Amino acid sequence: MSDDTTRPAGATDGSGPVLSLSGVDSGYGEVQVLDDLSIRLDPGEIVCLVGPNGAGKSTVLKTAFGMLTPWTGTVEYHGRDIGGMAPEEIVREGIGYVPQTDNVFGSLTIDENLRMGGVARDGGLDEVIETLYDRFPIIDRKRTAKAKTLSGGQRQVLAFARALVMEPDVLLIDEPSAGLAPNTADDVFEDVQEVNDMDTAILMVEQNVTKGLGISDRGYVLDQGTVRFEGTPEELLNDEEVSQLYLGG
Amino acid sequence: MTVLGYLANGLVFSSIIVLGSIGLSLVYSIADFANFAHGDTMTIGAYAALVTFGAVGGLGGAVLGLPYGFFLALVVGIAVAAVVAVGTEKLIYEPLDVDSIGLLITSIGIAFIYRAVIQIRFGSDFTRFGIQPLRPIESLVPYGVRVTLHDVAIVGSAVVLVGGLHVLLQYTDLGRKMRAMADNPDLARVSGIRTKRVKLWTWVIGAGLAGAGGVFLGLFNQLSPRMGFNLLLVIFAAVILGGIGSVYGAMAGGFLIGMINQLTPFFSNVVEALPIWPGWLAAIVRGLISIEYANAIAFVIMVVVLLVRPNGIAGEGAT
Amino acid sequence: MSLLDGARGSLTELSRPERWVLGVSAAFALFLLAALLTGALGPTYFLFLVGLAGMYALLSFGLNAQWGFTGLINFSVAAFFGIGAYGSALMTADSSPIAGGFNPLVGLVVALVVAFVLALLIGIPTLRLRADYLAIASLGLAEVVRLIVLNERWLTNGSAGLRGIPSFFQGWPVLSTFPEAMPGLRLVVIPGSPILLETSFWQSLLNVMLVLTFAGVTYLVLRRAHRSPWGRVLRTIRSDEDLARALGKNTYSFKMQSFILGSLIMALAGVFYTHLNLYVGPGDLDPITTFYAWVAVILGGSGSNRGALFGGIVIVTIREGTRFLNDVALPIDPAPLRLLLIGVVIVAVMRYRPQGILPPQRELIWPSAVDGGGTPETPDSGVREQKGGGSNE
Amino acid sequence: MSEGALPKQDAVLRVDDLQKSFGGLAATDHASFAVERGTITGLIGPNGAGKSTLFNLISGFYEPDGGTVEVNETDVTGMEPYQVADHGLIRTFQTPRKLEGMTVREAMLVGPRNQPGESFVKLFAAPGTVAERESTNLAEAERILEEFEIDHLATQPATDISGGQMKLVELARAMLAEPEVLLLDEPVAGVNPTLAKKLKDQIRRLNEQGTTFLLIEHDMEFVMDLADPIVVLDQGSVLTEGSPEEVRSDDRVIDAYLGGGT
Amino acid sequence: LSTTDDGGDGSDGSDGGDGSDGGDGGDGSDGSDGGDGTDGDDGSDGGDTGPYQIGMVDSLTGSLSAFGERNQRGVDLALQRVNEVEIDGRELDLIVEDSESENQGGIAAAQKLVNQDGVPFLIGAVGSGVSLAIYESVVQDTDVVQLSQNSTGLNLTDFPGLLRMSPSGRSQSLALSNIISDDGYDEVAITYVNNDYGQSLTDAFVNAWEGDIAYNNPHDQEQQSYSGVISEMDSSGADAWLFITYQAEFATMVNEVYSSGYEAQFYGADSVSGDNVIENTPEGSMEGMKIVVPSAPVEEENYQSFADAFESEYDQQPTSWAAYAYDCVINAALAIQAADEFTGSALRDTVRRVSGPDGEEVTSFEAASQILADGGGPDDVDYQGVSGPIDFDENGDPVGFLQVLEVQDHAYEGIDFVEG
Ligand SMILES: Nc1ncnc2c1ncn2[C@@H]1O[C@H](COP(=O)(O)OP(=O)(O)OP(=O)(O)O)[C@@H](O)[C@H]1O
Ligand SMILES: Nc1ncnc2c1ncn2[C@@H]1O[C@H](COP(=O)(O)OP(=O)(O)OP(=O)(O)O)[C@@H](O)[C@H]1O
Ligand SMILES: [Mg+2]
Ligand SMILES: [Mg+2]
Repeated sequence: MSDDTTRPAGATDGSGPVLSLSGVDSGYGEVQVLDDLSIRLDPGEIVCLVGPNGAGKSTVLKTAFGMLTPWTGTVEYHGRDIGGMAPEEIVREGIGYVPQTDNVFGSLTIDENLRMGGVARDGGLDEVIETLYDRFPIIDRKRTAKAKTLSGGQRQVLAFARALVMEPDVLLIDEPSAGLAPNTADDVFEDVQEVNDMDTAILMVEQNVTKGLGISDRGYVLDQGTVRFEGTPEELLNDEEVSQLYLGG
Repeated sequence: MTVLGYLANGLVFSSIIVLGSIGLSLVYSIADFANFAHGDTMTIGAYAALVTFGAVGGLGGAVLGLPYGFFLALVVGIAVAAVVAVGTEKLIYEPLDVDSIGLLITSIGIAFIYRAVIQIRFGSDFTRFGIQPLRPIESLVPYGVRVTLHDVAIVGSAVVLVGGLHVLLQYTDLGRKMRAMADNPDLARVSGIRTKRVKLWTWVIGAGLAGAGGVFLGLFNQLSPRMGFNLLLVIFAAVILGGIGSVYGAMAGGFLIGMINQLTPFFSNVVEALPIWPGWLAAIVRGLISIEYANAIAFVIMVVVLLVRPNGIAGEGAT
Repeated sequence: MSLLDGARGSLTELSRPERWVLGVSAAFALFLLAALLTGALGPTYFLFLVGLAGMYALLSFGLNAQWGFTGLINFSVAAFFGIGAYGSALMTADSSPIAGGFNPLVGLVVALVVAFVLALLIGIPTLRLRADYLAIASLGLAEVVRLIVLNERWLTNGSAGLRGIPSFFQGWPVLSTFPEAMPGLRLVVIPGSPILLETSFWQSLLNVMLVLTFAGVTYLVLRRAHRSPWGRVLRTIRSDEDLARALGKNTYSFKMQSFILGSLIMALAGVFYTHLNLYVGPGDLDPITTFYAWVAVILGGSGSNRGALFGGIVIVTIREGTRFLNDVALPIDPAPLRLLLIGVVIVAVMRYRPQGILPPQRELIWPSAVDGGGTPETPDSGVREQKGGGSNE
Repeated sequence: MSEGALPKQDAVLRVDDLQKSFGGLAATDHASFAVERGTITGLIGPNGAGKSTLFNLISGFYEPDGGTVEVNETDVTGMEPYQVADHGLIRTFQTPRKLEGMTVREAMLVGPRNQPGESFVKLFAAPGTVAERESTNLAEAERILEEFEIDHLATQPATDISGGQMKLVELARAMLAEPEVLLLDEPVAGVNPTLAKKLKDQIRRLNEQGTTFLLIEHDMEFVMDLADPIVVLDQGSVLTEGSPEEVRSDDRVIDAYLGGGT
Repeated sequence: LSTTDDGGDGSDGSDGGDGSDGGDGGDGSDGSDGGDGTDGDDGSDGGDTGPYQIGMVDSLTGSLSAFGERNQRGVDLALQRVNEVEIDGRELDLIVEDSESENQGGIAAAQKLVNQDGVPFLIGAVGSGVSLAIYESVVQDTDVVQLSQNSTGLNLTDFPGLLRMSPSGRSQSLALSNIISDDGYDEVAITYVNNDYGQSLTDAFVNAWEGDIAYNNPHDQEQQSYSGVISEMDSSGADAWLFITYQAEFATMVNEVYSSGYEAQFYGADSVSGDNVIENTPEGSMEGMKIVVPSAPVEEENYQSFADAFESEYDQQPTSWAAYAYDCVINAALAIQAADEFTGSALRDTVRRVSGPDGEEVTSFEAASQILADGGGPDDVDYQGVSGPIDFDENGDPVGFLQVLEVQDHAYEGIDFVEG
């Protein structure tokens, strides 16, 4: 998988990025989606990926999370190559992932969903879950309800909470605010920030560009599988071309 | 025979069906296909126990009319069935890139292979464990209940196994992981569940229970290379009746089907006694509710139950 | 012959696996031809096998119209097959306890009508419900039909079965006496091993013509239906019934149509079987037929008509071809060996051709409508565009 | 509750005292409102307010516990979804539906209603008509795909597209059905803002051509721009309805839904 | 590529009958009594030195595979016997095809044997239904000789062209009816396996039986439990229970009767007997049961030597199914040796005569073969089989001996003989 892993394993000195993709080609079956793509996530950052539908944003997250194996290029976590590692192992490394669709276990209760989020934890599961209930009252009210009875927005919150049970180091989130009521979306963004404040680096895909970029430290604009622009939120939002083409401005 | 007697017979038969149907249902929900080799997995368990029992013999004492050696054989039967199933999963199913119906067809091929191998090794004739059959328990005969200590052992062991499974599913993480996997395998991996491992455990449990069912079937009746296959249709009926993929449903379905199967003579007595009008209808009904239609009756009842309880008797097991 | 039909068009339009399948089929056909010419394969036996393949092809056409098109899980293929066989036999056989002696065409019509009624009866309560209802109800139906045929002697002769069945063409001008009228032929292709064509050969030839007619007509009907808007609704139901309902399709009615169509085709296979084998018994309703029909459809490729046709051929090749295993001396008991081999072949096909031998074409739009808009896509990803992001500049 | 906020002469859809509960939870709780012909009516409310449930009740997927639904003056309560669709009402789903084994444009072609080719008999009796309609439908489908900027996906498998693209296909297909009333459940959730803008124009154009819309959407910019009036749902019943401005400044709405931010 | 018309019917007009060649319009059975002339077409393989190939359709898999297995042992033994001696210096080769115990499989198997391998002699099949199916769809209009090894179904009698080695079940049913009433019972409960075999024997029994029938119901093969059936038999009140079924099913029933504590006098038709039943049922569970089986007089020398050879080979007592199959092969071999040529019509002529009542009674293939080799004709031998004297009557049924077995000390003891 990796052609040149020069960095020593376990280099966690905090200077380098926590997660980086460099020169990655990836896709589904024989269909290539990502084309020589490079992005990085530094410690403590929130990075937002934006771009048109089908640009490959979700594919970036899937490749970083081992759901897809990079065809070429490397995926590094704290300097170690994790390209091609299975997702269930990557979770144990400290990366969490919230998928865009199908992100809850419909036939399990809310409580069980959260427990499933913590299968790889060593202990302290109950405490974490309680704090999550405190933080998200919208699901606290329905602890024993089957997740398939939740409304679209409730599901989104549950999925987010599920990924937090592991207290990950890096969180990959695919469109957290999609389908959320404005006030709930605000809550989620606040939560993202809060999680980030506890030293979790976050790589997020978001179509709600104003809010998404609003809480981010940096952003990438993806189109057709490659990075078209990179910069601070201000830079991106103020760039005429970017705004016109991608941000609906 | 009294109603009680029929019920007792039904209970014994149900125990075996239940063991078969649980495994089928588990595999269905986790590995996501209807395993047509499940019946033949039962056969494997039975023959493994036969070989073991032949080798170790009685081993001294006995409980419930069964020598200790039989229990050892039972354990070996369970283990061999589990090992064969796990081996098949690793060798055949796991490398396959097909949908669930493709897996189903593959399992038909696997069933043929299992059966052929057993027939090559043991011949096609029937045989029994070398255990002396028992007379019915005297004290129960006055109530019209004619069961032997062996029957008690079958029901008892089945209860223990099913109870154990219940504990496993409800009070361990494995059970929850299995349900999560059944629900959404991709998300299960994303959550950190080692799905391959869970799947292997599922095979171990499902095939192990099937193996136990096979051993009991051999004790209850006899062993032949087609024994498990012949039971497959009934087991399928039980699983569907219980609500596909629901383990507790499969238990209930297996119980019900086993009962219905054994209660047909009783039904026909009841129908005889019913005042049905008009006469031709009575003739038809009586003609149809008779022993040669026993299997058909079981199926018809099953369909009726489904029409009344659309999700199977266990409620909303299926999704 | 039929293969060429499925894969007609220029070779270059075929995907790699399709070419592979075509190649293997051609090689197989050549092999058969060589075997026929050298006398290694008896022509009468060959025709019997072709007839059998045709029969299985019909069965898998029928199941494909239900499962492959609409996703209806029917486990009573054997019952509909049996209804066809018995329906026709009861009308035409001397030994029929109820009617008998009618022209086989009457048998054909009666068989189809009975199958129609039965399909309706089982469809009405189950097709409104979730998909597995049909599965279980049909499992039960198969057993009920089998037991009735076995036990109701006044109706079906019970376990003795029905015999004295005429050939399908009895009472037809010319064809009814064709086999006897044909001279015995002696063809010498390779000196020393002449090929004899006698009455039984001509009879088999007639049978083959019959099944080719049945299968040919069925194929043409299904092919048109499959790529029509009608077929598209069925495929929508198969994948997401709620969506079809939301778009205003009466899914119950569509499912019923597909179920009945499939059942009629299965009954047609039964009618042919009756006049091929001239004997039917309750054993012919054994669930094993259902098994093999399913295997044929899946091995052929669910949802694909040419796959179903191919599946029929594959089943016969597997089942009857393994008989030649006997010719190889082996140290172990040969009895279950064939069973073993059938198992291995099934597993191997699923391993190496997981989507079936000839999966459906990727896109099925009414042919003339797409004439302008590019040719239908072929099933393999090799021909798809390389870049997912596409070209939206 | 807010009966009579608007004149009710030409309601193409009327929901009256509709109720539906799941277990103990009243997902729809005596909800009443009407959609005037020719409007784009917005339906907003917090997550779990019962908006999608309401769609399911209207379109015949759920059987209401009480109350009635009228489409075009016909009582459609308790009808099958396809019958409701026959009365001119089509809905989309919040989570896009995937069609396996079809290409995107095939999946689109399921949309048009009453295609002659959907009759088995006509396939053989009148193949010409079938072919003709099929060609028109195909052309129309490709045109809409182009407008939605996903024409390059036309021959892709309908399952192998991105989440946002699926939403677009869902919307495009519903448009092909050419309904009188179109119920859209969060059409632009997950759709890129630039494209969402174009969709807005599409919807507006269709509306000008006579289609009435009932639109669930959480994207306030989108819905406030497009819809008038807006119905606000909370805990299964109508909290208020009115013009975007009225709704936006309603304290209860801000409290329950909009939050301080916007 | 040359095409020649073989002149069709003209060439074999000599025998005056139709239906001899190619089965024109045929009722093939006619051929059996007429001495068909030679058939020019097939003469070509007369001079071969390779083995004579004949075919057999057997139940190698499927529900009757246990019978197929028993057949197979007899077949192997018989082939050994034949090939020790050889037929005019040529070996006998038997191609065995599997019927899967089903009509469809049986027909396909026979199709292959007849139309592919071109065998003129076909042994088959086990189940009566399958035998008939094969006859009707493959054999009927051809010259091929079909000899069923195991079918006892009554309606095979209606097909004179279809020979069988096992006697019709009618004689068994009559004998059973007599035995039961001689034992002093006037009421009987019957259960039979729900197929052609069980049904037709039961029908014959019911016709012959003068007393009451308290219970008469079929049961399906290969069920896991028959407790419903036996409990109904018990509550019918009859003390004599008649079982017309197969070993596996019967053994299940016996065990269930035993462990339910029911008591009754058992009777059974041939297929319920066997070492495997004895082995797999408890001591005393069938004490006093009477079974009627077709058999050669067991004390006779040929049976003894057969039984010895069988025991040394397979370490168990032969079953009647092994004996039938054994006799089928021997009979076929003799028919081949006696015939002028290796064609169906020639064999059809000799097959009955080599074991028919005319001629010298011999009890082994070797002895019979010797007579033929010494210039004897088919009528000079009367092969006495190990399953009976093998004299086919005009319906193709053998005139069999029946032996009455009684279970004593959990073993079968012959107590009587009945002429079929
Ligand atoms: N399972 C799949 N198989 C094949 N191609 C796929 C698959 N999923 C997505 N694609 C293709 O890959 C490309 C990128 O998809 P991806 O899901 O990464 O887009 P995205 O940027 O997340 O878009 P969106 O904002 O719509 O979610 C798309 O063109 C899509 O057609
Ligand atoms: N099938 C069901 N069974 C049980 N409860 C349900 C079911 N469907 C919906 N609910 C409940 O009904 C309430 C309303 O759900 P609905 O999906 O209508 O909300 P919504 O307004 O569409 O929310 P969102 O904006 O998040 O999609 C929720 O609390 C949900 O949990
Ligand atoms: Mg995405
Ligand atoms: Mg919703």
